[in-house]
Amino acid sequence: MVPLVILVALPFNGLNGFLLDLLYFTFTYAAMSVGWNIIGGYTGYISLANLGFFGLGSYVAGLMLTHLGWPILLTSPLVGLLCALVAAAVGWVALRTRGPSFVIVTLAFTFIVQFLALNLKDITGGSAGLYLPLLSLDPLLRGDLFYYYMLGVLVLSIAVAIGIRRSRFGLGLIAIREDEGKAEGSGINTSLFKIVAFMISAWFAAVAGAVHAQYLNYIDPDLAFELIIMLNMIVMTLLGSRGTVWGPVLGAFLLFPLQSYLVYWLPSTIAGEVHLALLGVVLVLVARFMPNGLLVTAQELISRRPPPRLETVAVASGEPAQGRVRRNG
Amino acid sequence: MLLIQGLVLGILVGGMYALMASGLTLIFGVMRLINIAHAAVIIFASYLSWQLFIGLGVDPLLSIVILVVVFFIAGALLQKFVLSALIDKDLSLALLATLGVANVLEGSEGAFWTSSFHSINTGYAARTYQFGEIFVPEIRIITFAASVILLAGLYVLLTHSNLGRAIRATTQNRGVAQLVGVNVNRITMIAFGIGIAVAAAAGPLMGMYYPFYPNSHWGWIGKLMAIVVLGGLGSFRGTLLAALILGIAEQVAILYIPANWAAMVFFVFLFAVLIVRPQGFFGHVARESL
Amino acid sequence: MRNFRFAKVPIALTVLALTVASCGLGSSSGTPTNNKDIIVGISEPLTGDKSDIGTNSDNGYKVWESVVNSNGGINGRKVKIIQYDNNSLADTAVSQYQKLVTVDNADVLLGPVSSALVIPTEAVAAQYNKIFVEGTGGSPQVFARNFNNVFFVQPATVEHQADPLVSWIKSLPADQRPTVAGYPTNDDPFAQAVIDTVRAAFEGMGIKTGYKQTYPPTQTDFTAIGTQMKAAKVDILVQGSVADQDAAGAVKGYSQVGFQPKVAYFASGPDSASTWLQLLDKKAEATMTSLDWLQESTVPGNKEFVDAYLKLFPNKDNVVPAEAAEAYAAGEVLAAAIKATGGVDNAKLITWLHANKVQSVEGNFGWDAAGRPQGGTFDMIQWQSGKLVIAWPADVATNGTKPVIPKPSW
Amino acid sequence: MANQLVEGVTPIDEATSRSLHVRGVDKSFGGVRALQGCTFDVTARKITALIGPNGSGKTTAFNCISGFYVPDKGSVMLGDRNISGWTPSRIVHQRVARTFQITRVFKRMSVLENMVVPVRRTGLKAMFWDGIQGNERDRAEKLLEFVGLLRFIDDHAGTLSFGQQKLLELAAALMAEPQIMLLDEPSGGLNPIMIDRLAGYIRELNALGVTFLIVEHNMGFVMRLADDVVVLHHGSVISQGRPAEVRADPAVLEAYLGN
Repeated sequence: MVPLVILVALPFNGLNGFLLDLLYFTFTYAAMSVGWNIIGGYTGYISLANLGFFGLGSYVAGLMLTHLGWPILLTSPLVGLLCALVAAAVGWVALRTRGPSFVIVTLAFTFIVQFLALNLKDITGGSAGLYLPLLSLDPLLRGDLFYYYMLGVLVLSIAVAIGIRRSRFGLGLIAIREDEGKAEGSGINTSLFKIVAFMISAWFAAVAGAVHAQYLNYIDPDLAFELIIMLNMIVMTLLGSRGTVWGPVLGAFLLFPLQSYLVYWLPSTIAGEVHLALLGVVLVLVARFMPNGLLVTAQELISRRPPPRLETVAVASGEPAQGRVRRNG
Repeated sequence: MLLIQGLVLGILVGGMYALMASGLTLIFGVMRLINIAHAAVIIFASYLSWQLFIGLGVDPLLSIVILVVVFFIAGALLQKFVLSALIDKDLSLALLATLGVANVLEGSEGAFWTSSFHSINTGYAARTYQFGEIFVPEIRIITFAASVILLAGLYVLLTHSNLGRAIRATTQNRGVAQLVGVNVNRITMIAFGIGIAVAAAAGPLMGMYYPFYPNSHWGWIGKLMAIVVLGGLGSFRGTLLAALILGIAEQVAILYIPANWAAMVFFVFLFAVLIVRPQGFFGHVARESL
Repeated sequence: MRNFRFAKVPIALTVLALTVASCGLGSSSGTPTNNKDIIVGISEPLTGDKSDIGTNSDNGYKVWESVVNSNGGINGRKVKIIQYDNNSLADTAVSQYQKLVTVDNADVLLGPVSSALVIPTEAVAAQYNKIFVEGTGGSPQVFARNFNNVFFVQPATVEHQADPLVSWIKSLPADQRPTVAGYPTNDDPFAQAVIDTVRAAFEGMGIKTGYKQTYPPTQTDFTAIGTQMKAAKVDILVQGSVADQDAAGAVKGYSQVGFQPKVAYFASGPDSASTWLQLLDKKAEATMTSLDWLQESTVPGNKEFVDAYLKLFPNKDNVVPAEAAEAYAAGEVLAAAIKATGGVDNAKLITWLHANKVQSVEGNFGWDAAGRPQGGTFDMIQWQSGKLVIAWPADVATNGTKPVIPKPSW
Repeated sequence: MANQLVEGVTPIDEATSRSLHVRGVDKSFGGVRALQGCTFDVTARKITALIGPNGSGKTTAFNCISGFYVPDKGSVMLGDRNISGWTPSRIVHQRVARTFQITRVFKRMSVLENMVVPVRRTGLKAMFWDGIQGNERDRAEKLLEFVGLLRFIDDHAGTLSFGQQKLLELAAALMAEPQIMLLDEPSGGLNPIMIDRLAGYIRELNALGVTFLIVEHNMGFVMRLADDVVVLHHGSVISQGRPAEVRADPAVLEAYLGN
């Protein structure tokens, strides 16, 4: 709870617009990473579609605003829901079969949504993009608004992640990650579980996208589907610790500020490219040398316990833990 | 007439698609890994070939030889020191690693060569042959021929050499291959190297054909994935056929629907295949691992 | 809930670290302003897919800064540019303008290149009521939201770029006039705008539209498009290209399939002097486009600018990119306003610019309420025997040359 | 007194128990025909053994019953319900549990978690509330005690010995309160003492009304345990009956010696 209190309090001791921004982005990424983690971490299916849902969310929300005049900050949960339904359809295609087709379909899905955004000119404005009416607010107030909104979404995402982690649903997802055939054979409706996980994951991406659209007052096919967004979600989750509740949050809070300062530290003519390459390097290194991520690795170091499991089981007394250490060697 | 023109161009471009995709198939075959960095490798090779041409005046077709060797080694090393460890642990980690590699390549291309278009313009092969109404650019014939030759070489390697047999055995069944005394890990490393080398070979050809820029690989990987899925993941013959089909489909489509919709052809096929027949049109019945 | 307990620590630490660090940076990085300097905030795409034009434009701003300061600044106050690279990413650009205003306390803002980056960032400036002068974002959407703080420094908005082409075709005797036009257009707001106006005008003059398609920005293979236009008997090509690459790619594709129009106009491409020739060599002959600015132009201040540019950024064929001129002009306009209002009160600057014309290297013109330039025109240029010449309107044409028609085969 | 035998397993009452009927099932992979017109019965509350030489299609039949394969032809009846083509999970929900030939446990999950995964539960609250509810931990503990693994309850399943993992798989399967248990090579890789224990458990469970179908190589084990024996050869049933009868059947001898 400590961090939450700090974050709620922060804007009051005079954060300037830029820092509000920075934190707003950090929250956005954290929430999306937590969402990605549900399909990518708990269930172990690498989804490249969350970027697609981010963009889809932007457009759906943007169109609702421009055509129906529904304010995005109110509709975003609904937008998330719509995108979750799309996710169900995509999941049905991609998740019926086990294995590699999922990653392909999810990537293709992202391309397709972007493609449609670009080519359905009459609806989306094509490459010219969609420009939204501004929220007429004092800049700082506006900053606060987005700050707290996204903070709320982040808190929600974490709550959901904890809930799932504790629930039988989460148990099933982890079972799927560990051994899908066995899980199915143990009476878990794997297709259904996977699709639901995918939908939840998509919901957060879409909401983030929707809010982002209002934040920029503008959507176009390039910035709604910036591949670096997807890369960030994944790297943050992996770095923090895949499959844990707090890993993605940690990852986001470390990586995002770091990235945005990188631009101000490095000689600007290369910063951008280096930025991308560095993310790639981090991804490779983490995957290769610290696949468990910071959080779990730290926990192992501190407690010499194996990776965290279902909280409800964590009531384990110290004794067997000792025994386990011996057995592990 | 228009249709025939489209067919001709389609076949010519399809040959190159086949070369670009075959490496991806090979890698998937032996490692069950989707190499997301595959197109990025191709583009990277294009850049190097461009650099060699501009800097040292090395003919792009000649540079293929150099690149193949270099990339084979690089690929093998990557597999040995990064991927192999992950394959056993958790395939999805390997997948993410390739995603990382893709971005490293994209980023460094941007840093070295800026992110503007590049294209390899050899002085020669600017001519265009005309057969009645049909126009056939010389450059395309050259790239097509080169692709076919390289593919033929790869095919012979896979079918008529011990290495090839070992690779095919590993592709069909790792366990059994191991039992019959194939050094699976070494074969995997080599096969991955070959896959990357093939991508490298495609690079210069792609660069003579199309302009390229650092993040153009995203567009390509989408196309390539559509091809390998249509061809039935891991099936070499299937990939060749699928590449031709999609190449023609694309070129013909451009003639009849707006150019900006033609790119959709690939994804339509992709989804159609996955819905109708998840194992691909030419893939053997995938037996679910229990 | 072991996870949770464990996680608290790192999270709390991160948050604290983050806030401390950023607050630290927040205050410190606000560059030391002895408040005599005029702080000008700019975010440019120096990396990413807009890096080329971004760098050109950025150099233009640098030239302006040095020229102004070497002339003793504006009203005796030196100009100090704070500039960041936004990696061609809109949200980075947005947060950088936020930073420029809230952390670096920039007095005034100059815009980034490309409409795609101007559209999201102009809104930030508008929220803070900061003046926002930009030289390269001219697509209709830039002005669609009627921000009064935006000023686009080119002789006309893009949709009027090809007006000289239209007037030239009008001037031709009926028998020489092309009859069927082809409009392949890059999927880009700027290119679309140019093409739409031309097409409207041509159809008005009874020139049939034989081909009209948008191609994706990633389009690299133009043979199919060429084949179609050939089949449609197109004899005047008006291509909505966005850069020398897609324009040159198109020319190659067309020549490969033997598509040979009488007139070949490109929204962009032939203007990029040396590269265009490198890419196309003989094929470049008689290709045309329009320019808002030409290196040789004789408008007041242009020579000073060109010399200063080549001094700061010498290059082997002494080329000054148009984006640099556009940026420089934006600087000139801003300076004029500051000089006139005697300060950096943004409200005053904005009202003054709405009321006055300003002479810059881009020409002498003013702005309407939404920031559209008023009262300037483009020139049409053409490659003639390996040289780039102003071919139309006749009164400004380089020593009386006329546009070449029909275009020799490529 | 029966339920004293195995705590955590509620005796299955006569009326509800159903038999399995495999009816003319064909299954082939590519060209290979693994099953042809395979037909046999698994009588309720009995222990049926499925034997046959290697590659005679035992495991294929097993997978057709448990839903991992969809039969090309023929049907699998549970009582009077045709379950062929159902997903494995759906079949498990019909209280038909299985184990795997190569023992499979969720190695990176705790023994307790392994136990609760197969629990039959439906409804949103059940899904999205605590992973372990009501008496589940209690039942799990009883069953773990039954197979003598209680002291490992919080360990990673991966840290158990091979034999222990087999027992865990059995105990976990029991959490689904199965009426019918399909065991694939239960004695495989176990030492004689373990095998005896296993036989004991199976008898006790059978005494509670649990029906068994056991694929087995170990003849001694089978003949000791089974009420009924089904012999597969080249994917078809060549003999079915009491152990004694089957042992005497020349066709069976021929099949085994033939190979």
